[in-house]
Amino acid sequence: MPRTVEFTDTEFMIAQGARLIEDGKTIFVGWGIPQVVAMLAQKLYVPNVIQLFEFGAIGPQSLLPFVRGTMGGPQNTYRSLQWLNMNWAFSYSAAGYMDYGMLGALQVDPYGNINSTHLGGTFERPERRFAGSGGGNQVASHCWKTIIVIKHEGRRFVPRVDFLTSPGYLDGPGAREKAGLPRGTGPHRVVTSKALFGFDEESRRMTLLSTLRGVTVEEVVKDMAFRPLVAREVFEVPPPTQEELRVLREEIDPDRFIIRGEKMTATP
Amino acid sequence: MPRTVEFTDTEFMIAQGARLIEDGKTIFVGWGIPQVVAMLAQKLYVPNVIQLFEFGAIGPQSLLPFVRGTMGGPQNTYRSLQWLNMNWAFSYSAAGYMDYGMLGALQVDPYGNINSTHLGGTFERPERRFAGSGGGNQVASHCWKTIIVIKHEGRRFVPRVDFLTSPGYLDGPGAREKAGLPRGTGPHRVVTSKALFGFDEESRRMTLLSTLRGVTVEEVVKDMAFRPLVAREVFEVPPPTQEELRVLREEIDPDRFIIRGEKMTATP
Amino acid sequence: MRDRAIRREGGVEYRFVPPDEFREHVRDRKSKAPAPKLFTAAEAVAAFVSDGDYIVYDFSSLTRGPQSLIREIIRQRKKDLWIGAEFTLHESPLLVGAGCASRIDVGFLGYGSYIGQAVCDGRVKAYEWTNGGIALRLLAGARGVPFLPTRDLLGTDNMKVSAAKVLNDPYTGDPVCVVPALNPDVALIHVHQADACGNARIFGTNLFALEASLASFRVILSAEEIVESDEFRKDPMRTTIPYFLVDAVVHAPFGAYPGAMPARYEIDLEHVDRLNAIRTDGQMREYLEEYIDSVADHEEFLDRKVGASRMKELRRRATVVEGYR
Amino acid sequence: MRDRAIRREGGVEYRFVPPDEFREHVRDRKSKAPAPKLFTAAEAVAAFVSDGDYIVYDFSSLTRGPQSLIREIIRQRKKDLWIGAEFTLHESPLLVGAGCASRIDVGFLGYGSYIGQAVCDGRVKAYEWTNGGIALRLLAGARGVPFLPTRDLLGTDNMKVSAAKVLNDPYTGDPVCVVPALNPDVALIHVHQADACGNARIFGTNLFALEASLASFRVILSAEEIVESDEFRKDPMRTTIPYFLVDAVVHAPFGAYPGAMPARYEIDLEHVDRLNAIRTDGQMREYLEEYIDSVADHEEFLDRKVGASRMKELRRRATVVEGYR
Repeated sequence: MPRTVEFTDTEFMIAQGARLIEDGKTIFVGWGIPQVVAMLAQKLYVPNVIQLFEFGAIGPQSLLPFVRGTMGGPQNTYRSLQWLNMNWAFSYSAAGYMDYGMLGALQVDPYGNINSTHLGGTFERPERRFAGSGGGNQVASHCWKTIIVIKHEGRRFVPRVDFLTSPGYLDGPGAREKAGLPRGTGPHRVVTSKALFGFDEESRRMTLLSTLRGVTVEEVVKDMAFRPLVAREVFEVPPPTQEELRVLREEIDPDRFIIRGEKMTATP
Repeated sequence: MPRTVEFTDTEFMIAQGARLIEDGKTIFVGWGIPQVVAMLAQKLYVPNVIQLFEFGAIGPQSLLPFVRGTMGGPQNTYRSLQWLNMNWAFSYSAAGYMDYGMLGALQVDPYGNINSTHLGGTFERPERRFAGSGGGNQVASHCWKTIIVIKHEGRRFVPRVDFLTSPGYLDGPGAREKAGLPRGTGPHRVVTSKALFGFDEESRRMTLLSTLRGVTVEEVVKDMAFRPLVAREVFEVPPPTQEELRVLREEIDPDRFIIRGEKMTATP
Repeated sequence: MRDRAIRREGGVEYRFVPPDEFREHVRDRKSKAPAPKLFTAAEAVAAFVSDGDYIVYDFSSLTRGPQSLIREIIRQRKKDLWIGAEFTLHESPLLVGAGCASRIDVGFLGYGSYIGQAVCDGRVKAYEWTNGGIALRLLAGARGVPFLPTRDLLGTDNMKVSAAKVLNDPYTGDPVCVVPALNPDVALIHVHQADACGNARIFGTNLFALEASLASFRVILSAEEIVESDEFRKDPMRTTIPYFLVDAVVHAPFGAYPGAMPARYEIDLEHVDRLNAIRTDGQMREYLEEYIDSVADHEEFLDRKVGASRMKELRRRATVVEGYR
Repeated sequence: MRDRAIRREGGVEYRFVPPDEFREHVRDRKSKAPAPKLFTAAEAVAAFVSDGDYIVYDFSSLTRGPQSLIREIIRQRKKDLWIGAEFTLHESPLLVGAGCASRIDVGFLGYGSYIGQAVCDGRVKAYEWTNGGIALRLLAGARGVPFLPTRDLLGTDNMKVSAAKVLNDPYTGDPVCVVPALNPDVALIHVHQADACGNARIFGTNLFALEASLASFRVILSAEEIVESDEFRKDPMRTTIPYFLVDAVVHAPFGAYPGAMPARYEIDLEHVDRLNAIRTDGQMREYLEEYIDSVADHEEFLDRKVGASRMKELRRRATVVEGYR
C-alpha cells in the first residue's frame, strides 16, 4: 500500500504545470510561478524546451535556485541561445514561433479571459490595484496555446473578469478572430492547485478535465463563481512525485518562498 | 602669378562636395561618389563628422584606399561607433538624427527631384534601366539637408525627371509636407563638376550659387534642359587644392577608377 | 513640452508628440560633436529633468535599473512626473510616495500594496499599455513614425483605457491595433560601460535601450565604468548606444543598487525586502528620509547606507559572468 | 505558395502572405527541436527551393552574399523565381541570364548593362520598392503584422509602381506611407559561424538577417565555419540567428566568393570585373558554363576555378579584423 505524500497546493500546481510542457517546443514564460514551472519541467522532463522571456532572453537554461522576483537576472537568462530585447521577443511570438505561453492570473472567466489589473471599482478608481498585464497580453494574444496557472481559489474563477487584461476566447467562439487576434490561438489549459481545465472546442468554455487524486469534481467546482463544463471522463492527476518535490525544495526554491501554501496529502 | 592646376571634372566635383560637409554633424552617405566625398572630407576637413551607411554602419572612419564598388566591406565600416542593420540605420534618419544626406543621381529636375531608375520609355518597359533607389529614397526623405552630387552633363538636368525615385521639393513649395514627408527637409545643394546650386527659399527652384573659377554662368547653364535661377551674386569656387588632389590620387583612389574624367584646368 | 504633449480623448490621457516636433528637437538641440558630457547625478538631474517631464527607464527594479538616478530625482523632489515603466517594482512607489510622480504608464506595476493603494486613492493615475505596448510605442518614437501596428491588445479592456486604436489593415481588411509613438522627455539608462561622450555598452538583454535613446528628448546615462572612447570603435557590435543620442553621462558604480548589475553585483534582497515592506505613508517617509534625503549623493549613500563589506559581498555573489563582456 | 501569394492591383504585382497563413506554416512546419540539419548545397537547394519561389538574401554581391547557394540554384536551373534583393550586382544578372528568375523586387539593381537590358526587353520584371522599403517589409513579416508605416516613398513614383499605400495616421491626421509585410519562401544567408542545428553568428553589420530569418517560410544558411553548439550558449549576445528559425545548414568555406567575407577573405576584383563585363547572352552563356555548369559543386568550383593560391591571396588581403569576432 502506497504511503501518503505531503505537499503544498502550490507544489502540486507547479508539478502539474511542468508535466504539460512538451519537449522540443517553444514556450513564452510569464513572470513568477510560470518561471518555476518551466524550471522544473526543463530540469526533469523537457531538456530541449525553448523558453522565451519577454525582455529578450531566447532559450535560456535557467540556473537554479530561483532568485525570487527576478526574471531578467543572470540566473534566469543563463545559457540562452540569444540575447535580444523586448520588441524582438514579441516578434518571435507575433510571427507564430511560440507554441505555448504560460501565464499567471488574478481572475479568470469561463472563456479563459485573464484579469491581472484590478479588483472591484472602476479602472480609474479600483478597489484593489495589481500589477497589470506586464507582457501577459502579448503572450495570450500571440502564442498558439496559452496555459494559465492559478491558485484554486473560488474568488478567482468569475463569470466575468473585472478587467479584461489578456485575451482568452473573449465572449465566445470566433470572437478572437473577429477582434483581429491571430487565428487559431487561445487558452489551452488552466492549471490550478486542485485541478486541470481545458476549453471546449465548440463553445470555447472552460471544461474540467482532471482533478488531483482524491479530490472530487464537486470539491473542485463548489467555490467557483461559475460552473465549468465537465469532461465526459474526468481523469485523476497524481500528486507531485518525490523527484518533483526534491527538485522544487532542494534545487529551485530551498528557501520555500514560492512553493509554500496550503498543506495537502494524496497517495502517489 | 599662380600656376595652373590640372584636375578632372570628377576631382573638382568631389573636392567641392567635401568642402560642404560640416564637422561635428551627421551625414547619411549614399553609394559610390558620395562615399569618396565623405572620405576626402573626413581626411582633410571634418575628422568628427559622423557618417552613416544604410546597411548599419554608424560613424565609420573609412580605411583608405577606397575599394571600388564596395560599401559594406570592412574598409568602409572600419572603426564605426556602432554596427547595426538597415532598419536601425533608417531609424536614425527617420527620427531626425541625420543633418545631411548625400546622394548621386541620374537625372535631377528644377525642384531637386532625383531619378535613378530609368531613362525613356515607361517604368515597365524603359529604354534604359539603371540601379534604382537603393536607399536613396529614404535618405532624400528623412535627412534634413540633402546634397546631390552629379556630373555636369546637360542631359542630366531636365525639366521633369523620367521617374521620380527620390523626393526633392516635388512640384514646389509645401508639396513635401503635403505628401507626408518630414517637415523642413529637402534638397540643399547640388554639387556638379562645374558649379554649385542651392534652392530658392520661396520657389524651391534650383538656383546657381557659384561656378568653378574660370567657368561662366552661361557655360554652366547652356546645356541644362531647364534654366535654373541664378543668385544675385554668383561666387567663384577655387579648383581642387594640391592637398585635395594628393589625398584623392594617392590615398583614396590610387588606381584612378573613381576620379578619372574630363581634364580641366584652373588657377588655384 | 508636457502641456503640448498631453492628449485627451474620451477620458483617456496619453503622451504624444508628433514626429515632426521631435525631429526638430533632435536637429536643433542634440549635439553630434564628440564632447565630454560627464556630470554628477545632481547636475544631470537638475539640468535635464524638469517638473512635468515624461520619463522612461530601462530595465527593471531588480536588474540594471537606474536606481541612483531615480533616488537623485526624488532627492530633488521633481514634481508631476509621468513615468513610462515596464517592470517597475520600486521606482513607482518611491516616486509616488515622495510626491514626484502623478501619472504612470505601465507595464507591470510593482508589488506590495503601497503603489496599488495610491492608485485606488487617486494619488496617481496608472494607465495600462502593457509591456509590449510601451516597447512598441518607443519603437515608433525611435523610427520617427506616428504609430505602429500590432496584433495584440485587441479585444481587451486595454483598448478602452488607452489611446490604442483599431484600424482596418489595407492589405487583409482585418482589424489591427495601432499604438501611438512615445517620445519621452527623458530616458534614464544604466549601463555597464560608457565613455565621457556617451557611447555606451550594455551586456545582456535590454528592454528598449536603443529605442528609448533614439526616441527621447534627453538621455541620461549612468555607468558602472567610464572607459576610453577608442574602446567603442574597436568593437562596434558591442555598442548599445552611440554618443550623439546622449545628453549626460554620470559615473555611478553600484548605480543599480539594490538591484543587480549582471556580472558585476547581485541584488541586495534584504534591502529589497525593506522596500517591499513599505505599506503606509509613515513607512514611506521613513524610507525616504533614511536612504535618500539624509544623504547628499549616491557616494554618501554607498558609504553610509550600504558599506564596503556589503558591496564586496554583493560582488562576490555575482558569479554568473558567462556572456557578459 | 507562389500562386496564392501573388497579388495584383492596378497593374502592380506584389508578394503578400497574410500573417495568419505564415504563422500556421511556422506552427506546423518549423521544427523547434535541436536536430542537426547539415546538407550539401545541392541537397539543401533541391529540398528547400522550388520553382516559383520568392527568395531574399543578405547582404550584397560584394560582401557576405550567399554566392555558392546562388550558383547552386542556377546549377539546378530553378525556374520562375522572384527575387527580393537590395544590393544585387551579380546575382540578378546571373539568375536572369540562366533563366531562373522572372521577377525582381529592388533595391539596387546591379550595374553593367546586362540586367538593365533584360528589364528593357521585358525578360524580367523589376519592381521598385527601395532598400528601405524591402527591409521594412521584412520587418513587418518578422513582426507578424500585415504592414508597417514609414515616412518615405511618399510623393514619388515608387508609390505608383509598388503596392505601398497612403493612410491617414490616426494620431496626427497626416498622410503616412504603409508597405505590406514580406514573407519570402526562402531566405539565403551566409554567416561566419553556424552549428549543425542552425544557430548562427554574423560578424559586422547586416541588412536584415534576423528579420529575413523570422519572416521566411524556409531559411538556408551557408557558413564559413561549423562550430560546436555550446559556443552559442556561452555568448548569447553574439547569436544572430537561433537554430529554430533555420531549415538547412550548408558548410561553405569561401561561400561569398567572389565577394568578401569580412575578416576572412577579400573580394576577388578580377572575377568581379569578369562578371561586370557580361553584356551579351553569349558572354552570359560562357560565364555560366565556365563557372557554374561545368563544375559539380562549390568544392570543385574552388578547386578548379579559384585555386588554393588565389584563396590564400584573398585571405592574406583580409587584414581588417578589428571588431569581427
